[in-house]
Amino acid sequence: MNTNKDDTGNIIYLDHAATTFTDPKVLETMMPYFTENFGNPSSPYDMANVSKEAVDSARQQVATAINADTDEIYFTGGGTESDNWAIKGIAFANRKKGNHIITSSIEHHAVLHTCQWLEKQGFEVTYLPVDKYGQVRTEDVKKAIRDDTILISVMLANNEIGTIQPIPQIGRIAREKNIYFHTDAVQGIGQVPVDVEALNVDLLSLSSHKFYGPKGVGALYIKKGTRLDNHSHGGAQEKKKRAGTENVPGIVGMGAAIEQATSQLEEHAAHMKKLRAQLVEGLLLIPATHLAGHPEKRLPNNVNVIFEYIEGESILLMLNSYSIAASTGSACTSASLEPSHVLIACGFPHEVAHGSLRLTLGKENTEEDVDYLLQTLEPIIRRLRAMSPMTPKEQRE
Amino acid sequence: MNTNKDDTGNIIYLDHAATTFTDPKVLETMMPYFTENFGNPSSPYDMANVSKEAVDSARQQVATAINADTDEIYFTGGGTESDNWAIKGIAFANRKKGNHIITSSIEHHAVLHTCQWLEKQGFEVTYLPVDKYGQVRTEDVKKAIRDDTILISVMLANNEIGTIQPIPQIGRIAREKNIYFHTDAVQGIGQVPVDVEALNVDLLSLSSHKFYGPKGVGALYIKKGTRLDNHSHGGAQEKKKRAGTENVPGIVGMGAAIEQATSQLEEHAAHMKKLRAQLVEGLLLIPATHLAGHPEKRLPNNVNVIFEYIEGESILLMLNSYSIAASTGSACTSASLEPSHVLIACGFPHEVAHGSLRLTLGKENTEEDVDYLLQTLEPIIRRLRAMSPMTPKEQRE
Amino acid sequence: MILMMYSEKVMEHFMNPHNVGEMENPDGVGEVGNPQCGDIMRIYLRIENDVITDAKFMTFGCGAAIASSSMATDLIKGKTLEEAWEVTNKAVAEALEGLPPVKMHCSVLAEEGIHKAINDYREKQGFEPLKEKTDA
Ligand SMILES: Cc1ncc(COP(=O)(O)O)c(C=O)c1O
Ligand SMILES: Cc1ncc(COP(=O)(O)O)c(C=O)c1O
Ligand code: FES
Ligand code: FES
Repeated sequence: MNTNKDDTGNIIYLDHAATTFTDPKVLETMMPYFTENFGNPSSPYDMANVSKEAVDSARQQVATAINADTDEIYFTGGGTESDNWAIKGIAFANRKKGNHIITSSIEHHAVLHTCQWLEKQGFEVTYLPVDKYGQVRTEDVKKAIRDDTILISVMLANNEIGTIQPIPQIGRIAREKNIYFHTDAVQGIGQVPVDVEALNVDLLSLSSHKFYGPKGVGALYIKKGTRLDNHSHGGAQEKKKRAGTENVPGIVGMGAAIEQATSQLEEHAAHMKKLRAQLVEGLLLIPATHLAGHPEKRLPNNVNVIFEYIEGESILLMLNSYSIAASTGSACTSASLEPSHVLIACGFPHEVAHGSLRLTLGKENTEEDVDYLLQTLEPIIRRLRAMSPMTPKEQRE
Repeated sequence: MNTNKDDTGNIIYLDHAATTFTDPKVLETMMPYFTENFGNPSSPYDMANVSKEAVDSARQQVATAINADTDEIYFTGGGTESDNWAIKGIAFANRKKGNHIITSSIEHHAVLHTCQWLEKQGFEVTYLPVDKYGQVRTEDVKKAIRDDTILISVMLANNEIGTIQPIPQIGRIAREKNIYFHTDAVQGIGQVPVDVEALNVDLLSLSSHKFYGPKGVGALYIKKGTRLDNHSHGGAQEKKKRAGTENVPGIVGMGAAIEQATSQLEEHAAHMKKLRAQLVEGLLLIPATHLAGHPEKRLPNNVNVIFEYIEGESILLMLNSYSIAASTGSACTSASLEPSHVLIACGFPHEVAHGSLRLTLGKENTEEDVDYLLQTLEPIIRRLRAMSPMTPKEQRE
Repeated sequence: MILMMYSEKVMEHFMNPHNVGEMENPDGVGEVGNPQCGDIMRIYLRIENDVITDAKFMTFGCGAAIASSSMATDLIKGKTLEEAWEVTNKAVAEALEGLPPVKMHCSVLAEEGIHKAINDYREKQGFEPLKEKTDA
């Protein structure tokens, strides 16, 4: 492997949508719960009460961050589990009412593959199309609703292209029709305001490691009165709704992280938007380059560009050799056969979708990082295009 | 809150079956993966390879510990998830073959409640009885098998009474009949040898926080060729079998912990058995006291005694005020209506089961701890019995 | 988790309960609860001129049950039978500075035990037993 680091030996990390580092301050709050206050929150002695109180206070922090009641927050093992629980939980508990689910074609696989599994169990699923910016149209939602629709699940913001969906509007439709509404807010939290009341949602998924919290912990907001089955059955933890000994340090870290992320939201978003503007401006100077996703209604930290004629893995490989970490929707990276289902749903042809590059900014990034990326990337694109039989002559210099 | 600590202010922790502290050496191995090597193992750049390699090497550690192949180990969010996955995974994937499951009546709730949920989905479940020591009889297993039996799930060692089940024998029966066999080894690992070959199992559940690893991470051993559905659908992690961004620090910690636990197994078990003998001897000097579980075939660190005429919560409450942490099978602690299903299955009458006290030893416990417990407990039992209308006159001093 | 929910007062009465023990030749005895559920409470009363001059208890149960027995017997001592009848489980719980919701039934036992003991006395005296109010 090539580890031709930049002068300082630092890595320029531009893949915050994949995961973030655990903030050192967050990590500090977790430390006492590994070796000292390690009691099982369910245990009936003082020592364990420290753990229980820590979990409760993290629950309060999460609730406050999304304007929910404390007892509407349930901790899970991550965003994937939250999505699986929300969707299967509603499906199995409301099967008598109906077996139709509506979702979008650009959801995260945690939603899509869950829906596909439910199809094997006899449920019917409508996958809504999106416009070229990756937005679901509310009319499409309305049209898809049937008498037996029990759940609508549409993500708050897309993980690849950053497009923000009209969640409050879809929520209003769902509420009128008395259909449960779930949103995957894994990418949204910490980037845009997330208020369960304003969003009109019944269920909302979160994942700690996307906002400088630890990996392996997430949460599901469940509006009071929502009927859903458990995903993991067992002990009486989480008011008997989510079994398993609580990951106390992880939960404490998630609480601290979400408090920090939401209290710094405006300042953070402003920082991200500034860097994003710099980034997009520089990238679009490169010819035959397109911005994927919505021009304005997108996450402040997300940039997704498509370079025609070339393939994403080779871009990443070269960036890596200059110590830049980024992501692509190309199938070649993931060993799957298909390029990003999101870019395809937005209408990009397969060969174009292969040339995508996702750059997702984080709080530690600077203007210098963006400059370094732009300086490094431009010649990479040129080199790869010079090699590609797809590149038109005049673009090959 | 009463915190009438002992002279040193230390807590005597005798509840290791509930959870253990994370060993400081284990915690040390985890630390670099929070803030530095924080990359998402699925990401295609050098920085993330460090995470990927760390996960792979932890997988190797778990595989070695239980004599499995590395690619038969899948990381999960804990023992509960492993149990849920094993059971529902087999059930849904093999429904065409049959819909009958056999388990025991003394399983952990992660197994029992999962089976009960499957009953609601149309599966049929046989809950095998146990003898007075809490052992499943292999003849009962044989008798319960039907043509449509697709899974047998019997735990390796019980979490309340420590009784060890005849897993290799049950495994042989299952294999002869071509039925998948799962064992919940959450309590066994680190206490007794666990070898998937010798045990004849197809699936085996583990939970890291029971052997001085971190909470919120576990593993499922899945024998090659086993057909099971996913529990959490989504990304392509864990060879597409268990979706969700890997809890890298947790997984690293679990690997380090299992390596330590299994390499120190003999020495640890000897230490536990010595303390256990001291404990049992002292406890049985108290009149009208019974040892629950098997006299020999039990976990080296488990003691479960029943004190007639009194109730467990009040024992724990008094122990707590002397800084001793322990557990009970009384319904009064858990706010459930029923005392321990395990003690009831062993044939203890309800009112007797209420008087149970579980003491589970750990590596940091000493002979002095046991002495302190015995000295403290004896007068507590006397005081509570003096108050109880159930105590026969002659036992009231 | 239950421990944290116990008030100082509950712990005080649990660790050092008042009025523990059997009473020789009580004027009224009431036993309530069910050992299967893990609780039995027996209340003894000494009664002179319709006034409770002494009360004792024997309890098999959790911390809340023992503390409730202790507090309830404290509360009724010196009261007339009529006054003692009005000592509700809520009064016992309040005197204990609150009980966790899941433990309220333990204080109900105390109320019922007192009622049973009073009725035991009434019946021995040839009076009709008083009726339980059904709002506990
Ligand atoms: C036998 C057994 N199985 C499963 C579990 C569940 O493990 P966890 O709480 O880590 O999910 C436990 C522990 O609580 C256990 O003792
Ligand atoms: C939109 C979205 N949903 C769900 C997930 C799954 O979260 P996790 O990997 O933490 O389980 C992710 C991240 O991978 C995501 O971006
Ligand atoms: S060109 Fe090699 S995997 Fe796509
Ligand atoms: S006596 Fe069982 S809860 Fe109080």
